[in-house]
Amino acid sequence: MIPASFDYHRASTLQEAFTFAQEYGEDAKYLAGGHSLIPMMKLRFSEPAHIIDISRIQGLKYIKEEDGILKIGALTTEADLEFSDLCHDKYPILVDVSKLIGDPSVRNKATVGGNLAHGDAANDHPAVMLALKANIVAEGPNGTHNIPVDEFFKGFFETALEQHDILIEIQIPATKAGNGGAYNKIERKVGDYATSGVAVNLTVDTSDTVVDIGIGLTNVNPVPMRVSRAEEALKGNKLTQELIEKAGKIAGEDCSPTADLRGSEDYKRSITKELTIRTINKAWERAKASL
Amino acid sequence: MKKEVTINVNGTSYTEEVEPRLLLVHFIRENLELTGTHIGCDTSHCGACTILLNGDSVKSCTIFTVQADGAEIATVEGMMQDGKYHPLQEAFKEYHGLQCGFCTPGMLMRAIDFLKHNPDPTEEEIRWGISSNLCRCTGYNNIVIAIEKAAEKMREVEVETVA
Amino acid sequence: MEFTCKTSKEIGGMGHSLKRREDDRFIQGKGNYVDDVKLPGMLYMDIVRSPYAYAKIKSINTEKALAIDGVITVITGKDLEEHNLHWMPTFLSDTQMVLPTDTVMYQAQEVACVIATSRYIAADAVEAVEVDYEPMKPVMDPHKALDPDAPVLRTDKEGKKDNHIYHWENGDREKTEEVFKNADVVVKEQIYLPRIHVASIETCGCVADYQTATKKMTVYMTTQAPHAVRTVVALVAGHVGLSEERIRIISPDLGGGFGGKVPIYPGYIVAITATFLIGKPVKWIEDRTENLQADSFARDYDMTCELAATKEGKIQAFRIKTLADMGYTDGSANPSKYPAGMFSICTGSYDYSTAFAEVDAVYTNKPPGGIAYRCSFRVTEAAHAIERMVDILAQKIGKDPAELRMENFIKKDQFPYKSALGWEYDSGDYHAGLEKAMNMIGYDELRKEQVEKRAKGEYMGIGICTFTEIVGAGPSKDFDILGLKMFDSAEIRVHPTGKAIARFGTKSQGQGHETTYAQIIAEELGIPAEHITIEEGDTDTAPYGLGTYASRSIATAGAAAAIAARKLRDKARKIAAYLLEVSEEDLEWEPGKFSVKGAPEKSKTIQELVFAAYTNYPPGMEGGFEAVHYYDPPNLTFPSGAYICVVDIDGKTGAIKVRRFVAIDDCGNIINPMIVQGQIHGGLTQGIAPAMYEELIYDDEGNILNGSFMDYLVPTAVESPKWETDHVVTPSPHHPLGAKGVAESPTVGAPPAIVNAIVDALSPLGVTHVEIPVTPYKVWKILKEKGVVD
Amino acid sequence: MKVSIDKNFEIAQPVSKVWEYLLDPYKVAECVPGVKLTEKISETEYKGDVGLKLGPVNASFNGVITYAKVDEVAREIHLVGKGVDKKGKGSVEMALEMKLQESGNVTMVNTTMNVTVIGVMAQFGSRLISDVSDHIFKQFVENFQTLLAGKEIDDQDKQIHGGAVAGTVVKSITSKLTSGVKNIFSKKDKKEENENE
Repeated sequence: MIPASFDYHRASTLQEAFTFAQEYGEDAKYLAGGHSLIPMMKLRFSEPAHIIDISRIQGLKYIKEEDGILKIGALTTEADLEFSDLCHDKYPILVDVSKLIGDPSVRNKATVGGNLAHGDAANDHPAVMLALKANIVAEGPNGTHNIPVDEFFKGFFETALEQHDILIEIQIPATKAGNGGAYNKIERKVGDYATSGVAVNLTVDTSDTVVDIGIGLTNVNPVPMRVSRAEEALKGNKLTQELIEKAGKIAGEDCSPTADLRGSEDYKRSITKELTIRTINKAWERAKASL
Repeated sequence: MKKEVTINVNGTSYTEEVEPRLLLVHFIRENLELTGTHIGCDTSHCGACTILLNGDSVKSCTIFTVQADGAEIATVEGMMQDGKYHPLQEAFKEYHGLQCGFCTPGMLMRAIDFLKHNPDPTEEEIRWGISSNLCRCTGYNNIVIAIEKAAEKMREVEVETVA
Repeated sequence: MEFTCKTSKEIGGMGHSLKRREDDRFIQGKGNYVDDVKLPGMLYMDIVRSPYAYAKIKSINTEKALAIDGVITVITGKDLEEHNLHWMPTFLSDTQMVLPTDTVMYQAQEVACVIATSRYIAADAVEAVEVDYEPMKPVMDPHKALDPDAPVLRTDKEGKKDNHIYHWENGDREKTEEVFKNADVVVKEQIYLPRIHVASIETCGCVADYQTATKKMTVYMTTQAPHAVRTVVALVAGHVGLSEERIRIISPDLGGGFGGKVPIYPGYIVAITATFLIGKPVKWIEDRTENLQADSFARDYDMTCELAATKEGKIQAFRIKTLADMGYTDGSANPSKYPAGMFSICTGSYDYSTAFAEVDAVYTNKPPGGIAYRCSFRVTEAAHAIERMVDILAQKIGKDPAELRMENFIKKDQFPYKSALGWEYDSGDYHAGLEKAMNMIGYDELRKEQVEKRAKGEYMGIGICTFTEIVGAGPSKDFDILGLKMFDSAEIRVHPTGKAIARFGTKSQGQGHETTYAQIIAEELGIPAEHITIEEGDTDTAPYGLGTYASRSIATAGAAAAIAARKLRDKARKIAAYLLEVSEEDLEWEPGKFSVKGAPEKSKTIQELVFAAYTNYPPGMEGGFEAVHYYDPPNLTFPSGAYICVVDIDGKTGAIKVRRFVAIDDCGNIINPMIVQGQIHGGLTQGIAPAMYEELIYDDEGNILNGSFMDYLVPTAVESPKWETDHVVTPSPHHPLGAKGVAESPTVGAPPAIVNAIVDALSPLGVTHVEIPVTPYKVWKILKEKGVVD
Repeated sequence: MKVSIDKNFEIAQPVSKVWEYLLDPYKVAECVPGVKLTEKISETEYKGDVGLKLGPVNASFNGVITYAKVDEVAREIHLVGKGVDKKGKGSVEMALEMKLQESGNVTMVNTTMNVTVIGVMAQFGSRLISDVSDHIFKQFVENFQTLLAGKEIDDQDKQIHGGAVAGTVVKSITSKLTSGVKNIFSKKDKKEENENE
């Protein structure tokens, strides 16, 4: 498998990347880790005439808390998340998800920004960021803008990024007492896309009442989706297994999976329900532990 | 349009003009004639092409050579130091962690990176740790054992590695 | 009975876990695989493949491709037709297109080959070749292939009026019918083993190098059977001047084979043709997608199985009717006399005298093949059928499957045992094997745990498989491939200083022949194994042999090595008698030396005797120390195994966890225990793979839907459980070393053990059978059907 | 692989007008994302270029659109669009059967769309084909409604362009859940034939 020829441009600053992007327009593609784009190019499904390598742009690789916000630079690799002490201590959901993306070697190269910017509902970070109610920071030739994650996934393989935009940072409200998150997915084998994946970020008070909740789903909808109705069912209520079961049921109903080699639509709905129940419980366990 | 790249492989620096689309695995195998790094699947699933790029295990079939410009790369050919096997090489032989040998170089490179992050792993952790690499011959049992044993040895003695 | 080593560790004969000789180059990255071969002026070949499963080729326009700088030529079927090279024989005497002249018969079939100065240019040129197709509706379902109105696919065969390839049967139809009519209990099940692919991590390829000056063709090729390939190439291309003495096939290190590197693929022949026409070396290496889409498959047997028994569970008869989907040509490498291979082993490890088996094979629009997946000649299918049916019987009459097996096993003292379908099983102790497996896994405790789990609504299953394998093809009286008798060979040449080189007609793909063969010779001659170099895979130097597949190397070439070494030992005895001035009968052998009976101080080491063979041998004796043997086995060997598997199933999601897997194998005497254990581990993983993960999936339009590792699910270390292994040993009575062969046993035995465990777990729901691969999705569907999940 | 989609939708236009538009291949082509007619072969056959753009994926096809059945009395029309990948990777066929019914000032359109994909796209894109087909169909319906309403189709919507289409997906899901309005694009009515049984 050999990709078609292209011209290569390495940007050392965002500005330089925009200049290349504006010059080559539709014929250009940004390349960060490359683990979504390069396989497509090797299959010659994608034959961009110009590749703009943004992986060397300085200052886009970090995981830090600042002003009550967890900030993740877009060029942070999945492995960076997996081995981040900060994530281990305070954001286990990010460790959960990074450990389930691709495989260990893929995670050394694949970036969080790339995973999101690809706009593929089968990728794992979209669901997690929906659950975490993240804010996506994009920068383009005309400056920086914030995109709430709910507005980011506009459609099928389509994000709110403007043509020359580069996703530069993901912002997540910093974790606090009573907050716990978890991600899990069912996959046919290691490295596969999720048959279904569920991300839950939950905040409870000392009486187990849900103060805040985010639930996102992977690969059971054409577009990464939040299960709003399940969130509404839980929010403000005291958590019980019955309620969690109800939330799971809603997740199974509200997703819109497509049958493929992984299984039928019914199967995916059913396991989404079960996975939602289990993941809420896991998040709850963590939330209680943080109180 | 060709690009000039300078890449350090196993301690030797190489400067060459390459087509941007030249895959790193082909650069290593064909331009540098280091054929220990293999190609098994082309889609980044099998791990036969695993090398260390600035110390991290990566699949060189899914990286363009131009992306590695300025990088330090280690391949299986760089594992021996002063004519001596790396503990992982030794353990793979001792515990029969290979059969046809085709996945072995990639498996070894992956194991180096894995043990760097987790020098005292459980069996389960090793299994997840090498899940990036397919082996069709060994059934993995002995690879897992070899990595366990090598880790033991590496905890005892400081090993100079290519990484 | 355990094997005890007769040689010292220094000599390293049989029974020693010698570290492998080949490993040093592999762990240094210094193996030499086909894609590592680089020759001066080498060109690269890439292949244009058909997107359609069945289509007429209206035209091929190569203009744009030829215009690309660096493209040397594009070869089409029409070009080959000019030299009459467009068809070739398969190993089972069918015919196969090298490149099509008018019709493509499966998706990804080779349509044209581009030769260029680099891989990259060749890939560009493949996209630039314009082929105009007229697609036709493909025949994908083997059952529909036999419909009277199905299109006849092989119009190239004169007079062919349907898609039926062959009917093969064995056993007594009437008597079987009779037993079934009168039986207390009859169980019946439709069992389908889908298409799977070996997916060795190294794909196939070659470097073909024709030197016009010497008229010599050297081909470095991923082949498990280099000699057979040489003969076929000579048969295909002899008329253009490639006669057999001018062809040298070199099979360098192989990155796994498992049968997938037995067939001769069109790519090889086109590369050979290309170098012949151009006069420069041509390299062709397929990528994974090409490999999965077009190379030889395995299984695809749809079997209707019936077992008759008394109400107490005494098995009385077995009947099996099979439809085999061969794809567009019968590309299997079965012995001529047995088009369905050794399927007759389907009567299993049990003592009953009546059986009837039949197989009908059909053409469809799928790629050809038929055996390749670490399985000797349809034994996996046969074992799956009987081992499932025995469990179904146990379930039906409410008997523990272990007990039912124990009661029906052929007894140790019944060997040699003539099976209902005519094979003569050489040896075995099935009771001992199963008992050992049950003790090792703690069978009784597990059954107790299962009762408790079931009471709580949990799904835990215990699965047993006690299979009998049949390997070592085969005796020349009825085994041949394309007329070539299936013996194998060894040639041993010992140098004056007592160091040796031995060459074989087989070809290791990871089995460790360089170590094991040396151990056999060490065992017989007492020359330390480390002083014996083993060479395989070069047709110019090695004696003729049929190659390595179907667990046959130790059974055939291993025996040849032992006998050739014994010939040399006899010569050494003569020299010793001469040097020690005693008669041969007065000499005693111990590994490494002859000594005079009663006077052990009077002795000659093998090294001294070899040296004498070059310096001081008896008058009239031929000098040198060299022997060759072509071994024609008197019978096949019958390894066996008792496997037990424990699974836990998630009642909500259908997820299956293999908790434990114990494998007790009987492969006769063991040459290198470490290597044998490694073979079993690998084979078990290639058993769990089709049982739970792998399957080639086609749709009605002829698309293969999972032609890459993205969807063809080869297990990683996470999916593969920790294997627990041990042995019982019943030596083969007719093999010179008492060995039987082992590599394919675990692939044969693991799938039924796993399926039996899964069915056992689900049996409270009334489940009696599940088709492989048993995925969580399939289990979920059962749970849903039974109302366990919604 | 084959995906079959059955859909009913309403157009707030009289049946005669809808029928007239459907008979005009250039109008139909304008509504199908990525399609551009280039040549009339006969009264019922037209050649065209088809471009598909999805995320980083680009494909282009040589297409032929055929009016396979035109039954004015029954108001039934069968359109078949065939595209052969320009680089030999395979082909796509889209068979669209539409039946119109007048009800008041509104035209009810009963549609069955069968999409058959052969070649590399079926092998690697199987997880996406049914969603892509769904989107193309939705986009066609939206464009067709726009055109009938006498408005210009947005240039972007002439391509297979996730944005607008998926917007409707998100909206329709929301509407399904919150107001209980019948979602015309509900996936329930889609038959899958690629499911691995």
